[in-house]
Amino acid sequence: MLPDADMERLLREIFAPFDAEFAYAVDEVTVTVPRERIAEACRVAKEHPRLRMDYLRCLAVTEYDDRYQVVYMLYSIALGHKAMLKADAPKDDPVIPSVVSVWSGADWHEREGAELFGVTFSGHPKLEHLLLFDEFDGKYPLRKDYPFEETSEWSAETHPQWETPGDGR
Amino acid sequence: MIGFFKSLAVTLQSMLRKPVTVQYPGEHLPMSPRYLGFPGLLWDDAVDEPACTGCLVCARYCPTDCITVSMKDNPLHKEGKSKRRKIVDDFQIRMERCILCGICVEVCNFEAIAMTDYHEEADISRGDLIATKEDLFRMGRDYQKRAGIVVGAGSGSEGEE
Amino acid sequence: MVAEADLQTVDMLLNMGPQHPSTHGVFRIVLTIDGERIVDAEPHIGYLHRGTEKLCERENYRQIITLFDRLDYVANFNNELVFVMAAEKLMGLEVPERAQFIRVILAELNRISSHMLFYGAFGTDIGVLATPFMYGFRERERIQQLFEAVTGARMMHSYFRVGGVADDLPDGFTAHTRALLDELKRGVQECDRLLTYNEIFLERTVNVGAITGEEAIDFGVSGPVLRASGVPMDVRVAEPYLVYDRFDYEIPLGKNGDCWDRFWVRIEEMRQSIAIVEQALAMMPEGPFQAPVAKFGFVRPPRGDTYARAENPRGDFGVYLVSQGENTPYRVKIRGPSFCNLMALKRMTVGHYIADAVVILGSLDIVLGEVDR
Amino acid sequence: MTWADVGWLVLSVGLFLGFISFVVLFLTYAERKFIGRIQQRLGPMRTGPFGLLQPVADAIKLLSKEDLVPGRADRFLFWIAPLIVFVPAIVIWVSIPFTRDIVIENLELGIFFVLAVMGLSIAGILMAGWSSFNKYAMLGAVRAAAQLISYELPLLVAVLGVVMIAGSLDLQVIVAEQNTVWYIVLQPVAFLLFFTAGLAEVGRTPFDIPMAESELIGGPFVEYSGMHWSMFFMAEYANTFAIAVLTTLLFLGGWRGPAPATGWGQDVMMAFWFLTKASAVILVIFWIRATIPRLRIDQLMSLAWKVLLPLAFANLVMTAFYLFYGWPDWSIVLLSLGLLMATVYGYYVRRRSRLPRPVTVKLRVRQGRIVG
Repeated sequence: MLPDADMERLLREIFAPFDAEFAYAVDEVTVTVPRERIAEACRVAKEHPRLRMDYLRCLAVTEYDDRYQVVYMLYSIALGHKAMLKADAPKDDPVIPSVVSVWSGADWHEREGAELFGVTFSGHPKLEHLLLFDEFDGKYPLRKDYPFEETSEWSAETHPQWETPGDGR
Repeated sequence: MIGFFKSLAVTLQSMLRKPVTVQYPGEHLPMSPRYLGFPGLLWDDAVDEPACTGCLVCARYCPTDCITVSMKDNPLHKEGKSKRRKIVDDFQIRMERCILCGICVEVCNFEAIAMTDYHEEADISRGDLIATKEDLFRMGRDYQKRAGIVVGAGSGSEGEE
Repeated sequence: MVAEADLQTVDMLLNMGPQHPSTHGVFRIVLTIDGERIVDAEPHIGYLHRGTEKLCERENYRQIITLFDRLDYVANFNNELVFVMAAEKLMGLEVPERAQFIRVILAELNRISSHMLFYGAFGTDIGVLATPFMYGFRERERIQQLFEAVTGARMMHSYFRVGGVADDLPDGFTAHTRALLDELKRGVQECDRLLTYNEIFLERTVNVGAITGEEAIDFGVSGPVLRASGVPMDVRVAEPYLVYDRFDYEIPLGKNGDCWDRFWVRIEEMRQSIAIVEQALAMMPEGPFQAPVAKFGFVRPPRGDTYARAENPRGDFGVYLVSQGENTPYRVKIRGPSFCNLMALKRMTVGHYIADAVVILGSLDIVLGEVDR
Repeated sequence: MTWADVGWLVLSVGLFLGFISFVVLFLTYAERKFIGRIQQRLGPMRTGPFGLLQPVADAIKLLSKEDLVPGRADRFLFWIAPLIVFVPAIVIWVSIPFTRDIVIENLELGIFFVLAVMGLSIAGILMAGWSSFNKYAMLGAVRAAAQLISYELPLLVAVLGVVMIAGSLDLQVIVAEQNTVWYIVLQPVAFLLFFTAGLAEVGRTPFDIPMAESELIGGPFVEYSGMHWSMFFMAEYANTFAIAVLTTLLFLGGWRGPAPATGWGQDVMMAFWFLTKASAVILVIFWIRATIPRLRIDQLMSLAWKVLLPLAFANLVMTAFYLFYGWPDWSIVLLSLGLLMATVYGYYVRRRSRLPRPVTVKLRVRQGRIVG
């Protein structure tokens, strides 16, 4: 486990060719990488002998006013390092390369991000609905423009579109 | 085979022990004094009026929006008997939605609401699960009597019980 | 004679869940089976999706604690802990020591109660008629009575606050807990003896659903499931939080990463948790239980983002919190350990029998509230 | 056959049916109470004193429930399957003696008849599974067929050992032959085999694989409800009781008490001892049910074909030698015990090769650091 300043130096050294920006998220270093190169950067982080960040703690999508940001929280079980990788995607073209080939564990996180935020993870083997039902199309509930519905009790009258089709058998 | 017979021995042993069942409707487990039951409204016995001024703070901070409150001018205030300018007019809690988190009690500035130990308020229709002002005072005053809570006369102080 | 290859056979699709007694909630897995053997498994989740992350963007920091209670609804304290830790991290808040010890004690007791639930459910999955279930619940009940004495609620406590805990411990807490720990020791011992080395239990669990350490890390598996594969990753040691760096305990590690190892790791963890609680009780200082923060815990952390995580009974529970300096978070991403462990389910089940699928699912110890959020 | 004979037959059959129904109802109560106590619960307590009326309440509930038939089920088979399971479970009681005198019709091929008729229920279970139009039911039915047929063999071969010593298939004779020494002493291997295979035959834990509540949600019976389901249920308990009764008759000396019963009360005493022994066996079955996990289908099959059947044959051959050469009694006891120990040893050898005893480590943490 390196102190943060040393960690930043190490990351600066390793991610120098990536045109990256560095910052802090309280106690860990964040590395913002251009989105085209994020998969590559993740592979470097995983396989570089001085990082060996083999454990994907979390993968989160966040919507900001002008962009979608995908955050990869990484951790090295062998060395105890931690760091965040970040990649931004513009709102009009929310596409980010998938990292499933780097960590299998990114699978459902990416599917979740895709269905809740509408961010397309290109190269993902199966970008289908995960948490929502299949009919929930074209809307992305975690976007800021998706309204909070007024709380109302569920009934067939208030939500006729959610009546399940059935043959009555 | 040893593990097999060990398992049988464990079950035989526990069969010889006393059952731990508590036959619920007949007997109750002791309840903790901090038990979070349904919220109830407290009564200011000194002035003989509700301690609640209908200030709406609980309704605003309720995570599930289960509280509905309205207030009115306090007639007793005009007569000079009470310090409360406003008093609760109507108060409803939708019990089916209440999650018993206790936030309303924490935010109340007048010690007017408390988590009672009422917990057996099941009913057969949704309409019956809406606790009216009368229900809330019934629970609250009963609890107040049993727990010995005295609401200061129109003090508006912030004290934790 | 007709050779088997000449027979026209088709694989059968077997839909397990969402209404199935062994899916631990509303989980659905579509198994493609060839006879009794599983050829393919496709998990479907989301039946309990309540939009917690969206709700978190509307509620304030005090209210969100109630939402976190309902994620992993058998490890409520641990969930609350991670959220308040994330907020405290953003605010740079120093939590009083007494509060930290209270949190440790409650979180570890919650771990025991959660593992007891696992024990019961796993025993039922494996086919004992509810006896482990009853034993597990007997112990759980004792712990919940202690929780009720402390927080007033048996499950949905909403007791931790940003900067501390809601209230000081009640009188007689130490004596009550010590008595409880003695009973728990006996209870864990009994549970251990009932199943762990039973021959049929061994036959059913050893070498079933094995996953190697590398694969487990690749899938982001954490907690007892990861440690059963022999990877020494425990957040309590890897990224020490609270006062976990003051205790002496042991981390049980498995070797094969099979169902038996996961079971054993959890049984041992209960013993270690008891040891931690004992030490914490002895070391607990007097003092304030709440740092001075905004009234009622309606805090406004400064702009920024942070990731906090802690060792939940099920594994590495994380919260990614983005604040814009308002009284509600800007974005909360919850990383449920069950969610990530479940991703490895397909890898574990394929090639085993239907009966094993149930056992493997049970050994992952998922809680759907946290998977679907 | 005179009218009196017919009348007697109808009366006795009616009495027996009533008795069996009563036993089944009581068994459900006893099981719930007993397992409740094992789990440190009280068991049923609400209906009547100590919940004694619970089986009655259950019966009323089941009778008043709607008898659902799945939409695409094969209605005729679905309807008739419970009968095919239920009837053999009752018919076997015709030739099972309770005492020397209390028996409807003692058959010379008694045990043969009982085991043959018991085997019929497989057809009903298969029909139930097939006609339910449900994959779980079908899987359960196929499992049941595989299991029941596999366990018929060790069951029969184990009984053969007893039959050879007794020299008769007549249950009366078998009990009479246990005059000096119970067959559990002479045939311990056969006893264990019979008990194990019997458990599997009636699908009790650890062999409840066809029903497997946690996997197949009840197997062949998953679509049944109300009266039809309760017929399966009664058949299961009647069969459980039958296995306990047969164990008593074949191995535990039947109705023999500590002192030979004489005089006018002898039938009562015999019935008492008989039922006491049968209840003890039943309690062991319940005890095992509350303690032991379920086997997996492949383990179940390999247990039947690789362990129980060879053991049964070994026991048969051993018994044949014993009888043919007229060896003393203690020799077969020793031989049987040796056989059992060899089996247990073989199990441990196999476990050492196939199931390595799980290796586990603990890392010590001191002050937040792993120290080894």
